[in-house]
Amino acid sequence: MNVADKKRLLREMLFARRFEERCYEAYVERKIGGFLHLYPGEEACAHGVLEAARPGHDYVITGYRDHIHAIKCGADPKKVMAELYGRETGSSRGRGGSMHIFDVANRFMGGYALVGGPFPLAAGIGKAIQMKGGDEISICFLGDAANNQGTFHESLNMAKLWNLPVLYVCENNLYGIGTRIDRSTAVVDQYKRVSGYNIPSAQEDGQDVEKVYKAARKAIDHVRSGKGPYFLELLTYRYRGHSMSDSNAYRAKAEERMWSKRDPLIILRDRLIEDGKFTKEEFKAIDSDILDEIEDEVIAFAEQSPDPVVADLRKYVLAEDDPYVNGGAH
Amino acid sequence: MNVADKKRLLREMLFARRFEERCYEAYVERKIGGFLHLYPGEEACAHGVLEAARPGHDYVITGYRDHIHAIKCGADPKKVMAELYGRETGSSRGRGGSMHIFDVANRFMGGYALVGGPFPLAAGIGKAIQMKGGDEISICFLGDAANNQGTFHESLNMAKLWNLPVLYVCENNLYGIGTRIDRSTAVVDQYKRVSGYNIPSAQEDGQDVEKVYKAARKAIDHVRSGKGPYFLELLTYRYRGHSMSDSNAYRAKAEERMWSKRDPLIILRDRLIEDGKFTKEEFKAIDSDILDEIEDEVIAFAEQSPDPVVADLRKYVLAEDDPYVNGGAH
Amino acid sequence: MAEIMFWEAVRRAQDEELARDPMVLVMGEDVGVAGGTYKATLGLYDKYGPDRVIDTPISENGFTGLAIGASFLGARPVVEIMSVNFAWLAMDQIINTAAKVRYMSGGQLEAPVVIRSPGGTAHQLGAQHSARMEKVFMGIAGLRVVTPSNPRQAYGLLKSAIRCNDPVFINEHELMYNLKGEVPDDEYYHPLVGSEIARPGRDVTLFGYNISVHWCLKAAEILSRQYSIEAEVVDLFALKPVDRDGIRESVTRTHRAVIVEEAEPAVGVGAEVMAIINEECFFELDAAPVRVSAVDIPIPYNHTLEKAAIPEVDDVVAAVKKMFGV
Amino acid sequence: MAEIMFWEAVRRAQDEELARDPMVLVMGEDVGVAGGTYKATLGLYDKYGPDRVIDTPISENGFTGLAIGASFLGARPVVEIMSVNFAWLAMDQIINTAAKVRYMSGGQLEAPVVIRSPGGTAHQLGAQHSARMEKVFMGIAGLRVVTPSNPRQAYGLLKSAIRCNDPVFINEHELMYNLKGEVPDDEYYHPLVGSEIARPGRDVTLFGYNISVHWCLKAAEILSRQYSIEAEVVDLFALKPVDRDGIRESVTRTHRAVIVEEAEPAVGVGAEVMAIINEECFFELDAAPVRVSAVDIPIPYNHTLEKAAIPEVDDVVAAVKKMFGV
Ligand SMILES: Cc1ncc(C[n+]2csc(CCOP(=O)(O)OP(=O)(O)O)c2C)c(N)n1
Ligand SMILES: Cc1ncc(C[n+]2csc(CCOP(=O)(O)OP(=O)(O)O)c2C)c(N)n1
Ligand SMILES: [Mg+2]
Ligand SMILES: [Mg+2]
Repeated sequence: MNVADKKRLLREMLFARRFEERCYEAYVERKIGGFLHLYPGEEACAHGVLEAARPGHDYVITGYRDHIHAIKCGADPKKVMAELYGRETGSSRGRGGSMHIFDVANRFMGGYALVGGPFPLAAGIGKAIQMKGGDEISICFLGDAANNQGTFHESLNMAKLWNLPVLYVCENNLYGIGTRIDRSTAVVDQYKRVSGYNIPSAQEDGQDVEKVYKAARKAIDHVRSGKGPYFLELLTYRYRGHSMSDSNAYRAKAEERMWSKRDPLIILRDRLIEDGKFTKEEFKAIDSDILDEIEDEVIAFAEQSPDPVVADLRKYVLAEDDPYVNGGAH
Repeated sequence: MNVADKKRLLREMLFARRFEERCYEAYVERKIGGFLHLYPGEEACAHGVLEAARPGHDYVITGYRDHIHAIKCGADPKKVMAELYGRETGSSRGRGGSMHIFDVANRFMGGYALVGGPFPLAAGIGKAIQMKGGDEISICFLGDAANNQGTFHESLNMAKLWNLPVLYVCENNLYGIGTRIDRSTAVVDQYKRVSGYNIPSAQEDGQDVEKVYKAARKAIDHVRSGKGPYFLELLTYRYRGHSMSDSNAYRAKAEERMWSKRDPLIILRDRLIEDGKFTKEEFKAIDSDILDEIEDEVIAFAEQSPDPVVADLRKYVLAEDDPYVNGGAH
Repeated sequence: MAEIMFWEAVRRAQDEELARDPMVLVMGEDVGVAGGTYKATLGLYDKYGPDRVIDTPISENGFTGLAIGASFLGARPVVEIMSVNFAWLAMDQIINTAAKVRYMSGGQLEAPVVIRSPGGTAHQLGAQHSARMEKVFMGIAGLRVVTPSNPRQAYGLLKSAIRCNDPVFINEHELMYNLKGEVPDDEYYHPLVGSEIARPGRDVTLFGYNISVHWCLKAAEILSRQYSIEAEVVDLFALKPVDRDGIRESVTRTHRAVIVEEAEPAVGVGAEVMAIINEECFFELDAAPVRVSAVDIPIPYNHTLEKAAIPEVDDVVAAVKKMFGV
Repeated sequence: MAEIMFWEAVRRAQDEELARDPMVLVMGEDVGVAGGTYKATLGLYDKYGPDRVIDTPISENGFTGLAIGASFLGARPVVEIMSVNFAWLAMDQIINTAAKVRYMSGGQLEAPVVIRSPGGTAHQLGAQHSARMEKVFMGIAGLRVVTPSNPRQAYGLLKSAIRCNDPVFINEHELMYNLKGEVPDDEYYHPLVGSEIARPGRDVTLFGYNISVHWCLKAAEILSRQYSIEAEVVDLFALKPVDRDGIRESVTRTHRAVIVEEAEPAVGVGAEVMAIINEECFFELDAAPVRVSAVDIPIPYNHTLEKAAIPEVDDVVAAVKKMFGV
């Protein structure tokens, strides 16, 4: 990664941070409804992995904490925000909401709200890639607690059995809602849990985007070269509660402080500064740029977009005018 | 194991073999209906493990291939046969059939027909034992192919997390119906698949009942002493098709011949003979005894027993006269 | 008689039963340290410890099966499934094991497990968090299904469900946990069968359950005030077995029936109640019975669409007005 | 037009579609080397290879989810679930993903997956192998549900299901795979909506689907011969969406309705059809509509009990006789 790349990445991560913080505000203002799961603290995971992948070419799927993954895949932040506002211009036309961002044109195959649901879907995407014969890979992001779902076991077995091009990325933020990992999981090192599937795996610091990038490169090379699935565990931390209705009361303040010292933005920023490539002033300027962009473009777009019309309520339930519903077109 | 024990075990296994063969005939004669899964070839598994356990004290649960496990737990073979005949005197009053033998008085907690279903049930039995504070253990027998079900993963994680007294026994007969293990499972050594749960495990020859007994002793000591779950894999082979509707066409004859040379009865018999403790004549005499017993007692009982009456059709759906259904007994 | 919230009623029932019987246990995701997503287990972890108030891994089929297995030995587990949508993952154990084990063992085993879960359309939770599954459970032989409409029922039904020897599914509602209502100060076990006349009337019966009872009551008010139509509101707190007698008796009095359900109509509670009316008292009917149900679509996120997708008080009023031609 | 067996019809449809389109694939337990429990995939493994005719591990939720994921990219998987009872394990992916993904993505993604499964009460398979789940699928928005009663439908519905862009659940029946019937020699796509009048009549409509169509036809023969009652038999091969117009039109002609289902009545197909009749043409009815259904219990193993638990031709005849007071 050269300096320009690093600066770009820093800007993207800062944008992600500010985007999510703005979502928080919009939720408090009741512009956004439903469940809202934010990503601050974990930015280096999605950014490091997807920087090493080919967004728009590779397929990406994840859970409900999905805004930033979508944006890094190429989704327009305006449309993502509009989705959170429930607008017709939203990435899922206002039907999905925060947990269901989709941008299929950019091969972001969606956020899903059932924990563990994406594991087999990602394997299936891998299967279809294999059938079509392309060099795309399927990337599945999921949390640490999701690994306790039976679909994890079933999917990893099938992925290895059929050598599907799937990269599983575990964003291990140490908690599933309010339950600390060691209270739900017999083996807390997630990369060790795949030993029963003969799938190569690694654990990496999820706060250092360069390290994530390097680990992901290795993983992706493996998968793209046809060697089958790979499992990458990233150690990270979410700053906020699980969702907006969660107060984080179950976490020790000392633990939170410890992690806030390992902020992925600060780590990258300070490294650039130490290397003499960057200044705090530049950083502030970028930040203020981003804040303006979010306000003037992203939020403005969402605010000004129309709601879906009730007349369209029954749209998108079934395919429209599918000839085979009536017995084919002959 | 002393010589008397070995002779008794041999007799029990021979009884098991003849019992199952007689079921086969009864099925062909249409006395038994539904699905019928037989155990010939695998006798050393149930017998070796349960010889090391305390049947009637420890809890046992398994899948649909369950007659012999029930009998070894203490179920009356007459009642098991009557169940296969669908009689009111059957172990499940004719309601269950071959796949659902129950003998709760002997703590045989049943045969279940959903592959993978018993994994969590066995963990739950372990949980209840823990709550009650006894020294019983929970023993769950299941096949190799069952380990691909998500419940395997979920149950093993919970069993270890809460250190439940559960012994999982995998009867690895290399096939799930017509699918050979390496065609369904990325890691074929089943005892290796539990590495992701931090559960001790072992693999043993499932055709040698003495070896099974020894491996099971070690496993059971571990579990009974409060150290948590254990996973024991036994390598075995079923002689017949998966069920009566299966012709075994997918297996190589050479493979079948190879395994028939490792017959668990012959291994034990010949060892006793070699040791000068037993003769072929004695074996034949026992066999003829057993055949008579099965015909004159077991089959006769089943034949002569009455069917359930249609008036009882709605019995056993819900609890009878449960006071709390009407708001308690005060 | 104190006024308490719905969640407090659920909490109190569990607290009392945990205290009474060491074989009672509470299990589910975040029911322990966090006290439950809707506070229904608040404080119980501190009081009864991690072995009896158990935070489970995210393994719905696994921990539900574990609870069922424990119940075989006399444990009385209360399983919270955080949202009923996740129950799809546990249906195998609930239906294939809990609902069938008594029958297929010829009465030797029983599974006295309670599964409680919020199962309604809350606010903008989207398609994967808005399923209403009571209709599915209601179709399963070997299960009991109840669905409280107020704190008194929530408390009393859960108490009885814990003590009853059958598997019981309790359908709660995300939007009702903060609902206030009177609950007897003395311990109280509510029947798991029957129905309650929430408001007597003579002109038409409005059948509701859970949240739709409240819509029915409000509609009945409006109908009485504005149109002098006196609606009887029948609260079907028990869905399986459902109160055939109560349904027949009310319709025999009023000769008209409207069934109000938050769920989509297809193969739902409304259809079943309508079928029962047809079977029990068809010739008592002065008008075609009517269902007021959701639109048959996955629930959308957008607030306006969501509101349009599920029925509300006005829809109940409109259905009755149409029936009376007013 | 050749007479072939039901399983051959299913096999032929898959064979043709596998040949036509390299994105079609067939998956399930033992569908490959073994050719399928009911032979519905016999020989396809040899013809199309292990990558397209796939023996899966016993991981119902996993491989169904995998099929759905593959369908996102244009694959057209036909998933066989060996027995519908095992579908309880896969409901999460079928309902939470396949049925909802089009809606919650605002139309961006679709899941053109076919799930076929035998779902009836066969002979003495016991409680865990005798579930009839069509009523559950019929209640899910976003799915199509069809259920063939003969080889022609089995062939043509599966062909259309594979090509259709919606997820389709096909409910087959263990006891019908050896049923013979004519199937057009030319390729043929059957509509996924509508109903068929299997026998015209004027006095009463017998609604059936899948195996119960045959009971209805036999009952109609007896009724005609012995009681001069001319029953119309309507074959509801499509359960979701169900043919409201067809139901109304037939009842408007005959003024009487009996719905025959192999399943237990509670919240079933019969209830839904009855509700539709009430909604569509209540005042056309000359008699209360009737359901002929199974007894509401888990299915027993014993043959006599099993027979007593599920309806048969005589029960249909008896229901009609009672309706006519003969
Ligand atoms: C099947 C299912 N069970 C439970 C939930 C409720 N739930 C939502 S997120 C979550 C915790 C997931 O934690 P993890 O996988 O670590 O991801 P994180 O939120 O930490 O990113 C739970 C229990 C759900 N959405 N789906
Ligand atoms: C959930 C579920 N899926 C599929 C089946 C069908 N089925 C019954 S036995 C079996 C194979 C099981 O093999 P294994 O676990 O190795 O046990 P074995 O029969 O070899 O003893 C299958 C696929 C089932 N009964 N339940
Ligand atoms: Mg986490
Ligand atoms: Mg096997």
